[in-house]
Amino acid sequence: ESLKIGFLATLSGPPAVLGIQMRDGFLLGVKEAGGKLGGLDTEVLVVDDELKPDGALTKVRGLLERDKVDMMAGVVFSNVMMAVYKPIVRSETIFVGANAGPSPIAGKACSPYFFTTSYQNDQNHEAMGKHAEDAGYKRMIVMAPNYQAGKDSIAGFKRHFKGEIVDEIYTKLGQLDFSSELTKIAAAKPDAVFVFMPGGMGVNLVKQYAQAGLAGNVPFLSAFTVDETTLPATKDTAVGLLAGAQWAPDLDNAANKAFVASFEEEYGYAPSLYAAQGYDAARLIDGALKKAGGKEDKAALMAALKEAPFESVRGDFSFNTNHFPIQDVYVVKAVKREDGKFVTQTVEKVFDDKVDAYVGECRMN
Amino acid sequence: MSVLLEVEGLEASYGAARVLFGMSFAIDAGEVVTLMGRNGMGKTTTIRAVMGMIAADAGEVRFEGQSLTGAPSYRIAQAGLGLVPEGRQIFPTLTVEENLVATGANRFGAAPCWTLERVYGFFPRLRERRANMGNQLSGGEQQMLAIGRALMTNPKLLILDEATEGLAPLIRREIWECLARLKREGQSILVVDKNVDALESLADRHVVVEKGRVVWTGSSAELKADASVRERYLSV
Amino acid sequence: MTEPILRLQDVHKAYGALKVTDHVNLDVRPGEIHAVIGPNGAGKTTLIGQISGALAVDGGTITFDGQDVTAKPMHLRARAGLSRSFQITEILPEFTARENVALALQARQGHSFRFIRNVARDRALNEGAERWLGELGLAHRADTPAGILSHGEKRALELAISLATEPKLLLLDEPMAGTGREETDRLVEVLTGLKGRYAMLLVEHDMGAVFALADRISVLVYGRIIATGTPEEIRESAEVREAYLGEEGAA
Amino acid sequence: MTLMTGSTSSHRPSRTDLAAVVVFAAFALLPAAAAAMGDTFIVFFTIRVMVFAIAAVSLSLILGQGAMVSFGHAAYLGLGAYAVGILAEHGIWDVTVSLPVVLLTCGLFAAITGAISLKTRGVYFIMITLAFGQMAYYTATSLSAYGGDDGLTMWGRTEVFGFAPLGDRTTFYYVVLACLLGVYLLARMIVASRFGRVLKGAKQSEMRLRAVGIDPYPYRLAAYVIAGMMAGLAGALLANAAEFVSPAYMSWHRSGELIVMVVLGGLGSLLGAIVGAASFLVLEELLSHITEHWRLLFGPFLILVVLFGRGGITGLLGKGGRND
Amino acid sequence: MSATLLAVQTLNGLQLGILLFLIAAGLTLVFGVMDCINLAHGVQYMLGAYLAVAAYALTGSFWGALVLALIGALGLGLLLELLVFRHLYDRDHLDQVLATFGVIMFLNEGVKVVWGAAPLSLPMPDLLSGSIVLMDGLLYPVYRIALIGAGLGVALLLYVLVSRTRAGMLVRAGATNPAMVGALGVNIRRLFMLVFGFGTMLAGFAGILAAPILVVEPGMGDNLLILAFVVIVIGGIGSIRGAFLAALIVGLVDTLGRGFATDIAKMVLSPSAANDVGPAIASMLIYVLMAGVLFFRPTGLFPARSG
Ligand SMILES: Nc1ncnc2c1ncn2[C@@H]1O[C@H](COP(=O)(O)OP(=O)(O)OP(=O)(O)O)[C@@H](O)[C@H]1O
Ligand SMILES: Nc1ncnc2c1ncn2[C@@H]1O[C@H](COP(=O)(O)OP(=O)(O)OP(=O)(O)O)[C@@H](O)[C@H]1O
Ligand SMILES: [Mg+2]
Ligand SMILES: [Mg+2]
Repeated sequence: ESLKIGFLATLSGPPAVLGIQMRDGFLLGVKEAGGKLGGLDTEVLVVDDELKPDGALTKVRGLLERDKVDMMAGVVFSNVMMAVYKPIVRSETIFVGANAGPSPIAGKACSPYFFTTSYQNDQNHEAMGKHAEDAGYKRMIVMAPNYQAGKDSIAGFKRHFKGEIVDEIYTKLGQLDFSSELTKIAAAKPDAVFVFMPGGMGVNLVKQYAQAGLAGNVPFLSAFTVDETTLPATKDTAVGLLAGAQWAPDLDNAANKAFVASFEEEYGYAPSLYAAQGYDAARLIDGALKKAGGKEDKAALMAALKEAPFESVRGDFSFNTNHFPIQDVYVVKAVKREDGKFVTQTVEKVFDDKVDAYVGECRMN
Repeated sequence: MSVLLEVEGLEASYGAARVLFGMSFAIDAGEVVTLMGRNGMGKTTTIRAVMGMIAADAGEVRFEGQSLTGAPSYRIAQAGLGLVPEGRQIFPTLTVEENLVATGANRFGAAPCWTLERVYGFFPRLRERRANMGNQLSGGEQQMLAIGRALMTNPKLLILDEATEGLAPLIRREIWECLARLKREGQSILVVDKNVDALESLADRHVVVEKGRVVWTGSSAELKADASVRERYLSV
Repeated sequence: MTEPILRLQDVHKAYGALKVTDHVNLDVRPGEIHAVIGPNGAGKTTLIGQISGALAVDGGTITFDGQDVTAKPMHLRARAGLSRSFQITEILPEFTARENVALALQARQGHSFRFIRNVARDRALNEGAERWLGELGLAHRADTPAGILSHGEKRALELAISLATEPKLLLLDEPMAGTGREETDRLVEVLTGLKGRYAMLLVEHDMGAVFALADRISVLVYGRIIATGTPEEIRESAEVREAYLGEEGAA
Repeated sequence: MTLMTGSTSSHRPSRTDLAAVVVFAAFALLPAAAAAMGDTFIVFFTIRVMVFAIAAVSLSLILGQGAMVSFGHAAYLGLGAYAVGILAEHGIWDVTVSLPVVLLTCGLFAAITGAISLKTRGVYFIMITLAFGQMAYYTATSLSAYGGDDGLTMWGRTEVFGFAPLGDRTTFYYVVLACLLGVYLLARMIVASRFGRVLKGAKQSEMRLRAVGIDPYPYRLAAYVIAGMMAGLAGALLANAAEFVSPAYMSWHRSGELIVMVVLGGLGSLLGAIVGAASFLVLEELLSHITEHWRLLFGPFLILVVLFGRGGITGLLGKGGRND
Repeated sequence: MSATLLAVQTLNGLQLGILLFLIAAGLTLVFGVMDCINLAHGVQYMLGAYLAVAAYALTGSFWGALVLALIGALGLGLLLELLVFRHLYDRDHLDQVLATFGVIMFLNEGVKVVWGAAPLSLPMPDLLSGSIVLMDGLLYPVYRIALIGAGLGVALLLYVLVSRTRAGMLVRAGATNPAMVGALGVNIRRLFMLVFGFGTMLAGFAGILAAPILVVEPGMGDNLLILAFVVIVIGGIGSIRGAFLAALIVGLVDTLGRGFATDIAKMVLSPSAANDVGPAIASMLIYVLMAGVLFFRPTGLFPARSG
């Protein structure tokens, strides 16, 4: 008996690094299981979605109909997730997400076939909102690219931050130069800023933030901006900046220590939360298959998945009724490790067993 | 007198359509030769093939004894051929003055060499319009510019393809006079022009082309005398 | 006296300090061939451009067929019966010679918002086109893409297109330039044949053709008309000789 | 350059006619063949190919015939898709409403942007159409009510009087094929008509057209609007095929790909546009199965097509036939 | 909106403009003057940055990296010219689009294969890493001043090269009629090759200079390519002066739009609507600008080439 998994990830264009991390994490999980998840010979068909929703959909159809995969996994971006979600769950194929967690899927449109080892999109932003509130910041500027995830992030941040938002800045997607925004920040002198600037935008912003002399003066809170995918480029300029994350390489549990060590050994670079999520996805599938005794009984497998029978690299991990994780969320900080690599490090735990905001809308139990 | 340009058995085509079927003629140093023939007979094509602007299928082109067959056209021009092309082909995005100096050269140290001043002296109209873009010139002005541009390369052999098209009678006459003067200075010239009468007094020899072949060659006197050639090939 | 078909009053235009047409007054009578001659750069092509509508005038009025067309765009003037040929050949190089002329015929028939019938099979257009090509000695070239015709043939095609619009007034900008002896003779013959049918404004440096064809000649020098008259009068004028003709007029 | 389909005066079926019959016969037979092989995916995939072929034909109509290189053509794809998707979001599924709305929206957008863009030529035209495409794109991304950048999922397909024939894949397939055939034939007819001759003439010399009494502007604009509506139809079909609508349909990358499809197939040939769209998508699909770095192969392939095949793929295939 | 803020934003805009010009400069030469639609300009810019990162790893010095990467970019340009571009000059613009699209695909992927997908960076040279106080709480990096200097230098160099030298004349002439230039005794192929190589070097130069302030990642040139075209088209194809001014205008409009669009929208709309509309407008502002300019001046601000 064998197992075929279709793994969809963005592997081209500037955000390819996220997809590559996620894929590498997943493949590491498969490899550690000796190439046999749940004891089944596992074949992973990795497919590049090119960040084109309609193209991704075609590829998913191919995986479902032609390659007849048993399961689907992966997906970095929400817009791709939304495009492929319907055909996957309609075909009653189990999907184990490893990053994107858009709110409709957590809420109204939730499905018994969908599981994710990452988070609901808002979570890490919420953590920073809470952190800002706890830190006593009264006036803040928030900044995100002008697209749906950006707006969601700011909504998430505001959920727990009750102080004044002096300015909400929406930048262009893929923006290069932030001098205009930095000037605004310098002029408004907020207590702190919160930004969501994934990928290259984050690199540009972090560098320019430091160059404009703001780094030491206005605390920099972020999500998906300062992590192991961008630190190789920002290096020292990012050290000390804060981010919200549900995982960091230094989380103190055995599974994580083993993961980080073997990941760096295998690929030669530091894993980010994308890699951790990918890895957990493979481990989750492994655990559930073992528990259900194979892939044949789908109902049993789904029931098994729901129980999250695996050691997450996050330690404390369980599924909510909408199949999104209930997990702890931290504030992490960028640091330079002794070996010269730049990584994130936990500073404090903001939420214990955080539940996402949309689970109430999901009519599944 | 030494042979300057020799064309032997030149064949050329556009795509599948053969246009030249073994053109052969020669020009001696200091000679003025014309290519004559009706529209579409291959005069321009001959010139293009000699200049290396289209590839010849067969045949030889020699200049001062050196073979130029297959050479790129800049080499051929550098060997001393200066072209006034059909249809002017001045550079539209260059000013008049730039058109003249851009490709200007005096490769052989010609004694009374053509300079900007001399060209302007010859075509005062160009001096007036020196700062205008090439495509802002009138048709005749463009023609003057094309001639001036070729002269500025100080060639050993000047090739004029319909160089007086669209020029006013006065200017046209001045050009004939100028060519005569150049000839006296020893300049070799190959002319294509429909003004057979003017050419008869200017040129030493005439080459009549029909359907891509040379059908008649001879001196001006012979041409004048041979009414049948004039009638058959030139409809004069 | 009959009303002129074309009348220019005070037409002028300048590029910076250069007065290309300087208060030109000129008329063309029905059926007449009126030649405009003058040195290079005198403004003849500019004048044709202004009459045809390709260039705007700085001032003055152009009256065509009783209507003030000064402000009308080029295509409307063409539709009203003003057709021009170009000094620098302006043909459609990818079209065959036949298609070039057929398009002119199609334009003459009126609007072309017709999506249904295959125009290549339109007998009326094709035959009409071939007739004009025949008149100009291009019948054997009907299927040749215009772009690869020889220079002289292109010039003839240029004229065929203009003629095919069957205008009331034909503006000819150096139709003989670049054509060989034989073709020039043929053109003179064709134009002579059309004389009386169309009025023509002829710009030409080939004095043989001008004197053979023109009923009246105007001489344009530096944008100004310095003389208008019959061929004989012009030939006699010392001023014209000095400015333009040189010996040739006398010949 | 080829001298245009349909400009020959012979009544015999030309090479183009034969090729068209072959191409469409292949499309028509494909579902049966797929069923025989038990491959249902290829039917779905080919639907996508045909949808893009419609868009490519529409672009080819203005680009190949009229030299109007629209770098914003994907906007119509998106506009058509959004028209269907937004109507669906409000519970309106019927084709009798959605099709007219699609055509009207795209026609209107084309008329307005075309009226402005057609004042320019060449690269300026390319860039001004890009500008309008980008405006449409950014507008779509900021439509928070309809999912913004995340897109809009359609929980169904367009219906005809309450029936949902598109739910059946084979039916959907033939509907798309019929649309493609219709668009192709329409475009061919336009190209061969008097209108088409004006369009092709205007590409070569506007001055010449004006001089014989034709103002190219309204013809260009009409062609631009027709092409926009055709692409809108493709967009509506795309929305139905994906059951999802996203601003990504309108991004400039997509417009660029459409241009590449048309040029790859062979400029000036409508059938070439279909061939180009198909080869582009099929090659992408095949090569990406060979290696993750399939672009290392695809890039040089495109270069080689340009260097060795004047006139794109159809030029390569039809060498000697039509190309000299 | 205080006056200082406006002044600082204006400066930011001008500086972004100069950066844009720097990026567009190579393209002005190859596309504007030589008339070859070079979509690969963006990847040439990217390669400049990557070469610099690689060279920095070798030499450990920014200046060493600059020199090596420039040489590398030139070599790359000459190679590309030899393999691809020289066959494209006399081809239809759309053939150029297709072929250079292929070049983009190949090089973007190639970079990923060689250097990986993760973003990289190039440290700022120590000499230029200081900053000056621009406004209370805001520093202005000396490096950006150096960038402005480099932009002005390139602008001047290009202007002189194109409109004052014989090579410039020949390139302009060759763009419209290469056969004729050849027939007048100039080896236009070699000239084009050199100019193309120089254009690639300029693209690489921009990439190298941008690397310390912007991210170095695969595909980093794609969006910039579009911006570069926007700049050139607004300026008028072929005009260096036009490109320079257009770059400044685009930089200014973009920066001020980002700086003030939402605030202005808030004057007429509710804050949440303004947050929807403002950023959308700011994003499309340069396209609105381009459409507007072309509507009133269909060949750009300073049309240099007609016909
Ligand atoms: N680019 C081309 N492609 C195909 N055929 C061409 C091309 N140029 C010229 N021809 C053909 O080659 C033949 C010879 O043309 P060529 O221009 O040499 O004639 P010519 O003697 O110079 O005539 P003219 O006096 O009209 O200038 C003509 O039949 C012409 O149609
Ligand atoms: N766009 C322009 N800008 C500046 N000057 C121009 C422009 N167009 C034409 N000219 C100038 O206007 C003058 C008249 O040009 P025009 O073409 O009317 O002359 P022409 O009488 O037809 O001459 P030819 O007999 O040589 O054809 C010329 O000196 C020309 O240089
Ligand atoms: Mg000739
Ligand atoms: Mg003239």
